[in-house]
Amino acid sequence: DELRRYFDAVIDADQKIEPRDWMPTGYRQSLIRQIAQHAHSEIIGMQPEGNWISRAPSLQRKAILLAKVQDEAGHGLYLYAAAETLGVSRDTLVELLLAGRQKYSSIFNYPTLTWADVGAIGWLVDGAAIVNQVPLCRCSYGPYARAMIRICKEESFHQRQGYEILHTLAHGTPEQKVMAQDAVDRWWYPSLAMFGPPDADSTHSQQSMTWRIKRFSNDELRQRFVDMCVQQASVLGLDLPDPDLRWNEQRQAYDYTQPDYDELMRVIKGDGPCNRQRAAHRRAAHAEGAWVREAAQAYAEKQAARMREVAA
Amino acid sequence: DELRRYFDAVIDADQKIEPRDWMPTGYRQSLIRQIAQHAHSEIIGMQPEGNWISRAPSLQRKAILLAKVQDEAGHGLYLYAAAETLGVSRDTLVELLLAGRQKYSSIFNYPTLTWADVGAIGWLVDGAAIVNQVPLCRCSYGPYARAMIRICKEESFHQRQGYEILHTLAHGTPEQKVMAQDAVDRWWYPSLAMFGPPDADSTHSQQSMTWRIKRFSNDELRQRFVDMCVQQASVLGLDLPDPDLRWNEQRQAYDYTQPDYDELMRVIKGDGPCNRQRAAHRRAAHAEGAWVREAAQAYAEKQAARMREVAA
Amino acid sequence: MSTHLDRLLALGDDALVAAQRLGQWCTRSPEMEEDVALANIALDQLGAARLLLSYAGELEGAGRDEDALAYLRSDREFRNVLLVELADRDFAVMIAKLLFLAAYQRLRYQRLAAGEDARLAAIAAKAVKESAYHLDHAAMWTARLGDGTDVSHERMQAAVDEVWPYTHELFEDEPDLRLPWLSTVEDVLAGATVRRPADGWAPGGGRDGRHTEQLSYLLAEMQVLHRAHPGARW
Amino acid sequence: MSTHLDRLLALGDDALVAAQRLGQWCTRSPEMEEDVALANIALDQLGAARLLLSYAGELEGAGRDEDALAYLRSDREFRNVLLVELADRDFAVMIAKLLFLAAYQRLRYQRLAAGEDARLAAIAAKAVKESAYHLDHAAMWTARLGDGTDVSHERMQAAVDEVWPYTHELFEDEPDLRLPWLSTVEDVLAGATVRRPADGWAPGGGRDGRHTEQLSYLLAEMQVLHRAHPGARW
Repeated sequence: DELRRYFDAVIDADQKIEPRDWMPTGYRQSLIRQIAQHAHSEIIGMQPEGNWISRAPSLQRKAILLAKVQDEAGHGLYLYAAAETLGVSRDTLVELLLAGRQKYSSIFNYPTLTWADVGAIGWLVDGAAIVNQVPLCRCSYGPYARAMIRICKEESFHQRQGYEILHTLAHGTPEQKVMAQDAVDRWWYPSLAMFGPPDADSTHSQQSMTWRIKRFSNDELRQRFVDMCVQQASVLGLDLPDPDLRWNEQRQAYDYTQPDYDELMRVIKGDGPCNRQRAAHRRAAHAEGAWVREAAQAYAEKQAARMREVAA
Repeated sequence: DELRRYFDAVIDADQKIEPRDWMPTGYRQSLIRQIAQHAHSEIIGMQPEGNWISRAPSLQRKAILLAKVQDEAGHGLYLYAAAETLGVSRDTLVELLLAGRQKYSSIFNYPTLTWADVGAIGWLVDGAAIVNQVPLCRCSYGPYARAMIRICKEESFHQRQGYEILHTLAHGTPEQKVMAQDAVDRWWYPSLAMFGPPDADSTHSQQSMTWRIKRFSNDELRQRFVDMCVQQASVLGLDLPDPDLRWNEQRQAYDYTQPDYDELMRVIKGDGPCNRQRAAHRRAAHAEGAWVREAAQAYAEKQAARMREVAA
Repeated sequence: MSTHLDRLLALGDDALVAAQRLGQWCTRSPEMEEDVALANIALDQLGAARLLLSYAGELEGAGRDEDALAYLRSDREFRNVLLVELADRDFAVMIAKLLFLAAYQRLRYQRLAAGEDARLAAIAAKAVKESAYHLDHAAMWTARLGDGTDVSHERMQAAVDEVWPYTHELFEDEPDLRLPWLSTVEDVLAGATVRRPADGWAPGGGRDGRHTEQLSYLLAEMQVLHRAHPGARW
Repeated sequence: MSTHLDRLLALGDDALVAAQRLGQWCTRSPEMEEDVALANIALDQLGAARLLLSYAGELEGAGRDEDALAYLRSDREFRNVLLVELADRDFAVMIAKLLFLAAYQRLRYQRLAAGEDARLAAIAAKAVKESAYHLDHAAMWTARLGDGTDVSHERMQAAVDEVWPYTHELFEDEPDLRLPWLSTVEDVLAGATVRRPADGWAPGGGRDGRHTEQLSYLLAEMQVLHRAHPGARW
């Protein structure tokens, strides 16, 4: 009918769908799922880096890291707000996260073992996020696209900070260089896995492409990321832990070893090193804060009642 | 009457009163108060040193310190057992401690700020305790006297360990020497105050002397402690923080500056640096352990019931 | 009498230790907005600490920069008041500490912003605005908790009772600030239906490096990485 | 394949980290007798750690003694299993960890006591007796908690469920020990009316220095003083 024709026309014209516009149920559900997962990833993603705030090795790095983790909380808030425009409340989404019924990016189920991991997360994980997210700035759903523009700007700032951390370490003492290389060794394949399963196995991709939520396939984005990293790694003076990484003249791209997708599946299913820890941390913070949220609610109600009394 | 005559005769003959013997109510109450306070001091006294178990600077020192704190728990247990022979249960005494209705030695209301404090506690605090306690080995109440013999033996071992810590620090790096001197500066006067108020102000002393619970006055014991420490300090190469400390040829003893008894009274009344902390720690451990003690109790009852069933 | 250098270190250490405690709430606070707000306050404190410690290091003239002062002193050399180092047992304790600290810092920075030392005055002029925001934030939560549910009221009261004794030390150097401080704080507490505790026990010693047993643990964690790599750049 | 040196470090680090966690119960346990008992077990673990690390240092031949190995390695260099570094969230978790560790150590030390390396055999011969006592103690508490009150049963079950996945790593090197270990542990759990969890998730990495995020905090505290005074004697 007409609503659907309008929707299709907007998508075809590469224009934006806005909250009040009609949209197919599948489109709405797909977006909710994706935006919620993205929001959850920002919130859970605060933990691995938050782990180093108290121990950051200089006051400047401490300030930068604290600001970064704060930005992630902010990104979470934008994204929940974007999801709310689709008619689902933030509380509902948070409950789904706490109940383990919605996912977040599996990369955050790996531990941050050293300070260099903060650098590696910035460089590789934020780097991969940006490659994933830049196309989302042109996503067909307006509120999501606009949130992504703001987020991508901050993410690229974060990525540069991570790169700088690694650069300083890689050009520092021998122990610092070892620390940096060790972090890259541990984060490289999980970062490649951030782009999801190979295109052949990707379930949601085709429909998302049609709807212009997604614009490139998992493998296209992964290749783009690899090509970007190879060059940067050589400036850093660090090795990417892939002996088969080499320039392919024909493809005009780097050949590389695929990440272990079986491991990715295990981690997604809950058996990564930190899945239980991340969920327990989030649940504990939520549970321990319950009395505070209840107090704020009770206070707001009392205040409203007082206002009404004054007005009456 | 006859019982009292027998009691007086035993005291006069410097023999031991045993649990089944008749004793005046005042004697019993006085002993319960003193033994309980002593037991509480062992238990609370575990905290300031326990504060350094996790951070002891060598594995050997860690083992020695852990064993020492463990000994203190053991001393607490003997002493509660000695008090129980007077007809008061350990649970009752522990409740009185937790409720703040019985005291423990005020020395434990000072914080252990550095590793050297562990040495200073061993040397000065255990040293003062020994001077106080050696005469108690001849106390008129048998179970207390026997507990003290065992305790004094271990205490003198602890004192030597503390002395060794300070000796090592005082002959170590300049920072270590500063740390040792700083600890002695902070613990000297509180240690002097451990002997209680000056004889003129001491409330319980005279009766305790008559009953041969106590054998020397506060000031006599304090003097003995000062004389002992002056010599040891010089071997350590550390200064006692008293500019007026000097040999008095006439008294054949050292003149010294009295501790600040007003401060002592404030600390006894509850306003020392750590009174609230020590009590809160003890109460928290007790409260957090409640479910465990209840489980042990329930299990014991089930086991007993099973035994009866088998027997029936 | 404390010297100008002592005063800078005292202010800087207050801010640094407060930042360290506040930073630990990030990912742990009761709602996401509060994660953001507390991180903001922590960043303000950290920013002030850096300016103050850098200045202190220059005044001292022994070549110590902000990091040398933050990472290479022991607790016996830290000059912060005990208030800021107390463990944040719960959200109410953290809010009580922030309320008392911010009300004090606002007055203190106000005075310094009008003082003779131009560099310090500039630092203080920035910090006084931040303190006003911190105070607002703490006052808002004091009201919400104090005048919220029965549970939150009890916890807020317990927190204020617990922290109150440590506020006396704030005024060791400038006792005349206590009156205006009391006026602010008593208003907030009254509005929050929280009883203002009686004065009594007044622990101190922080300005002379005699701290609670908690500070050395806080510093052990804060300094561990920096100290493990002597002389490294980060 | 792990070398003899790796094995000594692994055993020594297991014992050292276990001792560090156990030592933290001193003054905090549910009853005074337990303060004494846990300190005893901590002392046994610490004693074994010292012998094993001293031997490891000599074998390595790089001049590192027990303290150099304990205090000057980072968490990436520690070789303990993850089980021992897990935080003791409550008394039941501590007991579950001790039960699983002691049952393993007893078997491991039994085998080593009959092994070819005479020095290690002597260390193991002493340790095997201690492990038997630790196992008894843990088994006794598992029964008391598991078959005590409803609350304690729930907590003991939750603890066993939480810790169980980490037991797989104990048998990485000598998988044939798992069968006798299971036999011991299953008996204790059954006697305590505690359900034996299903096998599944099997986290590892400790023997290669890939630990949980908790170990570096534990080491920061343990090493802080030693590291602050390089080269000092204590």
